[in-house]
Amino acid sequence: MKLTLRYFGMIAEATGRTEEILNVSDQIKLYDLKDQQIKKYKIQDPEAVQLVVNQDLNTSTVLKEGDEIAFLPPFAGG
Amino acid sequence: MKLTLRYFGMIAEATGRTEEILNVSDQIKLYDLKDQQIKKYKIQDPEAVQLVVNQDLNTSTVLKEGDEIAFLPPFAGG
Amino acid sequence: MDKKKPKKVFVKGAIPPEKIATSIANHQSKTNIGAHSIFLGQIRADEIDGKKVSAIDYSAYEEMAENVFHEIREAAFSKFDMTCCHIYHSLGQVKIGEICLFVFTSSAHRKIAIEACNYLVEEIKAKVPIFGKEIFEDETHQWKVNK
Amino acid sequence: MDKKKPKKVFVKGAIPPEKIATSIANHQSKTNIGAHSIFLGQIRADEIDGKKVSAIDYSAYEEMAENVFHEIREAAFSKFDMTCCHIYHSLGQVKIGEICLFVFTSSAHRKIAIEACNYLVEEIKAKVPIFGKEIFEDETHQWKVNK
Repeated sequence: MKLTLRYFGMIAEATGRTEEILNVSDQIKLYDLKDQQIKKYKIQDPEAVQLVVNQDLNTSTVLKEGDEIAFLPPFAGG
Repeated sequence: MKLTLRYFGMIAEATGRTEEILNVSDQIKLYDLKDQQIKKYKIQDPEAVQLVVNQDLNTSTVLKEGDEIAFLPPFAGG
Repeated sequence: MDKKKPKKVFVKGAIPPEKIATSIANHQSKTNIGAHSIFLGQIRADEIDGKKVSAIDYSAYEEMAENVFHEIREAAFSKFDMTCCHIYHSLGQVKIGEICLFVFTSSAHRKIAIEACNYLVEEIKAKVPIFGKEIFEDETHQWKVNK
Repeated sequence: MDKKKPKKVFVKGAIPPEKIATSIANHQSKTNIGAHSIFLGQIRADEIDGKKVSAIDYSAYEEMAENVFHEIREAAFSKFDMTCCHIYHSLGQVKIGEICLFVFTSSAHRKIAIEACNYLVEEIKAKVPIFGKEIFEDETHQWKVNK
């Protein structure tokens, strides 16, 4: 299935892009996706990276075709 | 001795003046002065009237020549 | 900072919004500030026994009030690590919808600015000899008392 | 009041003091308001390892952030008896001394306006996906993290 990945702040800096479309196995879980991308881009401090599916913080770990997964670094509003 | 009395807000409304100079006995105490003026001008709700000598809230009850005594109604700043 | 300079608090009539903008702009050169907290008192069109307030006419024991304002500011500076602190209060008539009190605190961090501002507002309400005549639309009046 | 209308929070660059004055002036017709509470975030010239911050470049997960802002406002309206509530946050570069956050609450009584404002500021800092790149005078940078 196809997923849209979005990167922000220091994560976008590490990945060198703000968005990419990935073709992945239908069985992939959210934490697998996280691990895979963290390793691929050598993202620092993975504990501080929060994944959000379709803009919903209270997200399930099961993914489906067309989902948008955002990789968010710590917030710094205000 | 001579004292300057100042009236504010609803008290000035009751006394019909904002200031007066009184000649009183040297032995007069602050609470006597209060009683006397409250009666003279029929000031309502005397419990709510606060007397301040020379702008100092932590005031003694002993008065001396030239003191300025303010009769203050409840505060309403802001 | 400007802790020691005694400042005049009272202004004649309502406090215009532009004065607030100017105060804020004046702090842009103080780059150790991270947070401002502002409190504004606005005149409410309260209805009392079927009569509507149209304005409040403020008076004060001015000399004492300026001293008390100064003491309150000093106490706030000793309690809170503020960078700046400004207070303005109206005297004379202020119409409904207009601003009669402007309290402005600044600090490196938000919690200090916010707590200092709250402290100042409560102290001002409780301790400053200011009196307010609520003027109704029919030109009768009653005296306001802080709760 | 204007509880239900979703509003755009993000503005490009710094929030000018005049915008704050205009917001205040726009509330003079709401004569049920007795108190306004305002919080402003200002960019600090922090010094980190001998290098001085000259600006913060804000970015956000915009679609999600606008939704979270909306939810925070709704929650504040259900918790506090506010008359009005406005939030503005900068995107893009904001220089030291300039304003990047403007939270504005209004109510009949001061305690409600003040508590609602504090609530909103804390919620915004904790829940809105906004990211800040601290730019140093030598054009290097580091990423800001809220405490």
